[in-house]
Amino acid sequence: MNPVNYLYLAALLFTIGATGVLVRRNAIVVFMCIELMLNACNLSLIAFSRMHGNLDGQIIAFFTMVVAAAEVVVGLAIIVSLFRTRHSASVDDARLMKL
Amino acid sequence: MSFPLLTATAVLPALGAVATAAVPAARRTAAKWLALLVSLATLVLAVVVAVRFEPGGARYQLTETYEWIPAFGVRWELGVDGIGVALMLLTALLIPFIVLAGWHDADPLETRSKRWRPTQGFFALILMVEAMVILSFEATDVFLFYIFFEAMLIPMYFLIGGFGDRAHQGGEEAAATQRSYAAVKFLLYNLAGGLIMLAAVIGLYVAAGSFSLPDIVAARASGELEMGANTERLLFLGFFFAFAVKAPLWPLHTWLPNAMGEATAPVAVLITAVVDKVGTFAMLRFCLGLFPEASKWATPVVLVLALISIVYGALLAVGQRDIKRLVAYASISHFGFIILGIFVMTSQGQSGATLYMVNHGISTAALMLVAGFLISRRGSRLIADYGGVQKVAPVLAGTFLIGGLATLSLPGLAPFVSEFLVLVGAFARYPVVGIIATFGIVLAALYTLVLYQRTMTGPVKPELVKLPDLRVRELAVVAPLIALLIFLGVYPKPLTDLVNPAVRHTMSDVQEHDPEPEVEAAK
Amino acid sequence: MIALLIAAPLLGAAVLLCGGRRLDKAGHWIGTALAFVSFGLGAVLFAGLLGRGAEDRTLVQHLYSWVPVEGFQADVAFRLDQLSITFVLLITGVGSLIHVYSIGYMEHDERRRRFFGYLNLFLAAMLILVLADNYLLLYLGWEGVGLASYLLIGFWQHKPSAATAAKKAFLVNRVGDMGLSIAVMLMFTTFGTFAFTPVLDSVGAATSGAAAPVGEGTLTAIALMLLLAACGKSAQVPLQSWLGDAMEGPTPVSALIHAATMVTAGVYLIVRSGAIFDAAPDAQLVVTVVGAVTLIFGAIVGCAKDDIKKALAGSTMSQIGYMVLAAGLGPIGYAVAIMHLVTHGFFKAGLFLGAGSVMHGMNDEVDMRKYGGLRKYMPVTFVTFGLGYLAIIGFPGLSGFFSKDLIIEAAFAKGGVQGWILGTVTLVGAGITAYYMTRVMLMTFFGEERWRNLPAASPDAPDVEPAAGHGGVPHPHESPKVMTVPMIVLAFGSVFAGAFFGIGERFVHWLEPVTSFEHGHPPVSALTVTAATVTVMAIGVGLAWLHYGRRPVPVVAPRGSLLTRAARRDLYQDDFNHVVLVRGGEHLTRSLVYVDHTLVDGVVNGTAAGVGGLSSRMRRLQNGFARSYAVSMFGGTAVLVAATLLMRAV
Amino acid sequence: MNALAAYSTSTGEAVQFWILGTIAVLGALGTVFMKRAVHSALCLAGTMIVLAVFYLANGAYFLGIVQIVVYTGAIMMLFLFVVMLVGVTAADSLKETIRGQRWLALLCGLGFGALLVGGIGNATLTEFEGLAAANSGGNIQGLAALLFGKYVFAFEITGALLITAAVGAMVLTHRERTERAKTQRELAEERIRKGEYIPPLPAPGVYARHNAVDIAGLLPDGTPSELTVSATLRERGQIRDVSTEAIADLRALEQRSAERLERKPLDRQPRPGGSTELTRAEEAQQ
Repeated sequence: MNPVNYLYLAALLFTIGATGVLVRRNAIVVFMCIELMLNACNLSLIAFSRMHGNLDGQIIAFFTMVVAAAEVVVGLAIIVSLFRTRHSASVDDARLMKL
Repeated sequence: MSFPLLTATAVLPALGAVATAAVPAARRTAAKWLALLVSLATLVLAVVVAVRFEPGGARYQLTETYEWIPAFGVRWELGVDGIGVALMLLTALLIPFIVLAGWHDADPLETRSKRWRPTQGFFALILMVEAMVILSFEATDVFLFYIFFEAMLIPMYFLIGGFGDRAHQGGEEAAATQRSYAAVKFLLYNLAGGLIMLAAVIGLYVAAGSFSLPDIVAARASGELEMGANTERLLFLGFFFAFAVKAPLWPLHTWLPNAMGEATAPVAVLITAVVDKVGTFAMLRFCLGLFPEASKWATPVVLVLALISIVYGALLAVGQRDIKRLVAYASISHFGFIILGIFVMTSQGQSGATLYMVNHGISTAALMLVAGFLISRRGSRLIADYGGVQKVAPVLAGTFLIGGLATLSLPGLAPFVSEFLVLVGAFARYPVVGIIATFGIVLAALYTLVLYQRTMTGPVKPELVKLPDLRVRELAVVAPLIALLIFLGVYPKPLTDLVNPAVRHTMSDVQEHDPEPEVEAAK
Repeated sequence: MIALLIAAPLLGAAVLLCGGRRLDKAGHWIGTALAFVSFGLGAVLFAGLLGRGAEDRTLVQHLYSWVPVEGFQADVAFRLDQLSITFVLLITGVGSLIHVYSIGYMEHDERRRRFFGYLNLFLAAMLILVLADNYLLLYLGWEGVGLASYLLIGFWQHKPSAATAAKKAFLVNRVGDMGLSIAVMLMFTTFGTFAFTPVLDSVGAATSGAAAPVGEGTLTAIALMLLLAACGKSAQVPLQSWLGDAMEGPTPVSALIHAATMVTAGVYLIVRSGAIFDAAPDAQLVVTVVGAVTLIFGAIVGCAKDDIKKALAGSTMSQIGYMVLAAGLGPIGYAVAIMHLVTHGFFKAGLFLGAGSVMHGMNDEVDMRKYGGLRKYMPVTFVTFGLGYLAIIGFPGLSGFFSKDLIIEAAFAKGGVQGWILGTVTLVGAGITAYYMTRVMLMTFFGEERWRNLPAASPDAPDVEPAAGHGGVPHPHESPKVMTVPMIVLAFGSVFAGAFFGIGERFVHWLEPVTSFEHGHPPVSALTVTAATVTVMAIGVGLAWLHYGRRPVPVVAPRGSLLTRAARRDLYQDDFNHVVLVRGGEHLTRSLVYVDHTLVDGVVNGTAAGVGGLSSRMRRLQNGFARSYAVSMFGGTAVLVAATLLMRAV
Repeated sequence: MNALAAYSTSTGEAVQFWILGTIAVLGALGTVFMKRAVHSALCLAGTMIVLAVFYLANGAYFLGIVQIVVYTGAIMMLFLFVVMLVGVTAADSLKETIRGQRWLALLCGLGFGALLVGGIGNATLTEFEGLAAANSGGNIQGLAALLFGKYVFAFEITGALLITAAVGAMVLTHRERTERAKTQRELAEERIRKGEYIPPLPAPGVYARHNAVDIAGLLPDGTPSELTVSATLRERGQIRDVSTEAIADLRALEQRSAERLERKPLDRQPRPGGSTELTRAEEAQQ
């Protein structure tokens, strides 16, 4: 098997995640889909790391994880406070961008 | 390094603007006095500049150069030639009158209003405009000029949109709507022009590698800098469009009647007598200086547009029902003359155009400010609401008449000299153009006299019986302007001495010579 | 010295107009005094000129450089020579007399101070006009008198008719001014200057072949443009329409400006520019034609008007027609034209002052049909007016006889068919002059006293001056001394000036160095011409006597013949102007306003609306759903990736 | 041979890839399409564990473990907490409300995926170096060397980011009291003043079987009273209505007792004295 398949898998997962972001309304699920995309990226990074024979890709993946963690923390906090004020976790309900 | 006189002349009103804006809300009157003092001090500085300027000396004098954005070669580069000095003087001269004329224009409706700040804002904005305009007359760096050319739109926008006539036939609401319409129109027109100019400014930098006007002109003259004909024409069009909007030239004029109609009279004067002059000034300095060949290439079209402006503006002025709009259209006609004078490429035409800028500023200021006093008394801008004013307010009517006569270029008043020079200059090169333009003087008489007849003569309208005559403050505004009109009408030599050398330089920029007379007259 | 001449009335105008109410009491005295000062200075200068040799009588005073621009030098310089001093004396002399007269005439007007201010302004401007040493300065005076005329015609501004008349006068004059400015421009492009001496000299040099020739076309153009200017100022056809309306002004104004001085400025201009006209025979022909047409036109109009001032205005037009015609004849006519101008200044001013005096005594009634038999009540007025009348119809021995006779002779002397035609026209004109002037005389001073049994009021009288409407039957009375004395002085002038000037061709020789003079050779002898003139005059008087002396004059004007009706309406010229120019102009401006609003502005507003419409469409895309935006971002990313890949692939 | 080895992996890894890859894709699809957030979270957790295995397989030992511990362990649990907070049973409607959104999303997704796949396919990925050399000193040591050497600034900044995120989360979720908390006395007084509901709120669950908080107590006529359930659950709509169940049970009980007591089956004739509590409850149900 060619290890490039990992990249195909990563692309697939990424696309699925992106589509999920677009079609789901529940903010939590949207968030999970974003995590899925990040993970897909990580997978490709790690595959790259293996291809190039150095650890930089892994380092980047590591940073991605950290950033994702931070993002999740803040994002979920936002969701919670949104839910508190609006009693809904639907992204469509937050429509202040349209006047 | 000597004292940076030019910078100081511009920075003073700018600082004054900040200081005026910072005056506490309750001390309105102090703010007004401060603004007046600052404008007078600026006038003193401008006079010093004029005195220090030697008409026979170098082309640009009192120059200052500081590095500003070295990465793009943008420099704080100031310098004045005779034309710049003349227009700077005009600006510095008019602002005190504008301030004085607008003394009560931004007062709160309830006099006891403690937290009313727009008064300060009004005067601060006027001073800000003054600073910008003076800088645009001084800047010899194209980029620097562009910045002030555009930046003056911001205070002007607020002056037009924020302070209109108290009196409006459609009520306060309609006044506000039309005012904001006028302000937005003003802004959009000028921004559009400015953006195109920005593109041309960048293009110029690409083509010439410098923003410095004297450098580029010198390089072009010595042949070091070759510009393709097409490049030059495109750049010229970019610059010219912006200036034509500002000037304004037909068919880009429609913002002016709106803006002048809706703004208060002093602001209207600021627009037409001061700010618009930057447009015509820049045509003379930048269009002709930077792109002589393209200017000559465009001359036929520009002349036709100028002629249309002259006749069209005058005809429309005849058809107006609103005093201020009438003056606005008259100004369009006059700007046609100025542009005509610039582009006929004769010394007489260009000297005339420069004098015209100054004289038109003074005469329109006189006419418009008196009209403003009249309007503020009656609370209407419609000509039909007036009649017989001279019976009840003879001084007001008299000054209005003199302003009107100046507008129609009566010999003996300043605008005549300039208008005649423009006509002669035009006639010398293009007789037909000169003759058509001459029709403008008949039409000017028509709209002025019709206006005077309808408002000032005839039986007194019952609403006007108690109309007060000019007050001391108002007389203090008008009388010096009229005195100046008469003085410059009979003795324009100081001004022509200032302007002539600059015109000679411009003529050599475009490499044109005056047409020789057919016969050398017996001397 | 010359400058002082002008400065005196200018000072008066400035003081009186800026002085405010404090000067109301003394204003008229200041104005009059300064007019006399000016006259005195003029007399002194005249004496000085007399003391010099005939060829040495041109003084130029260069004050300062007015408009110095590259290649264009206009100076404030005055030129005193025989021609201008003649005018100076006429202007200041008649002007001073009329100042005196006005003291009485305007006594009850609360704005008398301003009236005198305007009069002084007029004097100053007129003096600048005649003393200027170049065409541009002349233009300054030219427009200055126009302004003064505007102010004075519209002096009773509260009357809409006066305001309209003033505006009309100014506008029609502006059309003429256009001609003057074009002429100046043409001179500038042709000669590089527009000072009198170089221009006229080089024209002379060019025509005599001493210098490079100037195209005759150019000279003709210059001459025609000057003629246009002259037409405007001197109320010649086709720009004559303003003069009749100008009678809305106070009568002294009509006398000074619209009879004696300003309207003759056109003649001055033509005579002054004689060299140019001499070099352009075509233009000269046009000048004579204009003069001849106006001569007849004015005379016909004068015959039909019932308003005494308008009848006199018609007469003025006609008389100036004579002068223009003479001026068009070239060197044989210039001096004669000026001579008629001066004598006309005396008698026409006298006539107007007389008319003013009549109006003064008749509650400012101007309709001659409501006069009649006034000689008993106003003897002084009657006598002075009568002398003026005799002068104007050319009664032998009086001044009009000399000057008019010379013009008729000169017209015949033009030679050829032209000469015969012009001569006949002038002769016929003399007859008509006699007719309408006799008519005026008879209707005013003779016949029954029609004013006694007038209907109580005449509310439909269109031209009632403001003091009118005291009601009741007027009580004709003689005017005060301050008014009659100037009339008497002018009557003296009307009687003796002609003889003084004419006998021995004194006047002609005085002017000769400036205008040049040559004797014409009329195809018939001078005596024949004189005889014919007198005959024609007698016929005119007789006809008028038949029409107005023998039978009573109806108070209400009869319908009259077609010609009478046309003449009452100024031969429909005003109607033509109204329909073609005013209406047409109104439509033009209105449609242009519409065009500006809908088309020019519409394009801009349309663009704005288009952008607005587009953006409101686009706004639907901005539905506020973050997911929707995310889709577009995602799509954008996809496009970017595709672009990158394609770039790679290429 | 050597070159070929670089192109391919061991068969074991291939098998593992195909099996686990399928699971990962299924998990991802589940994440997107599951109606309930809990299920989505679980699917995602599955995918992440699979990915962890892949990391390990690719020689990223440290990250594999971290993936399991941090991601699947901590982050996903955080998700679950929030899901619980928001309402675990709430099922989302998958009906699309924005016109065209789903199709556009699908189109973009497919297009993008195709582009990615195409891009990867196009890329000249000739060689796999393998991590043998890089990992020779131990994977963790290698990472550490990089992390504290080359990437030390990024690492520090990441630390700052984490701190910021923690503070941010606290700030976001913390509710500032804008006024003093009311004392019990004030609350009581307020309630009396309003006069809306003066007695204490009823306790939930009137039946012993159902003393869970989400079951509304029944009023005497058998209708459930929402007042008995806590406000949070009410807002989430998570009240379990057991009245039907209870009535059915009651009826069954009555039936059974009637059979045992050999009573006649209940006649449905309304008695003149009025209906029983039960029948009224039934009517209310209908």
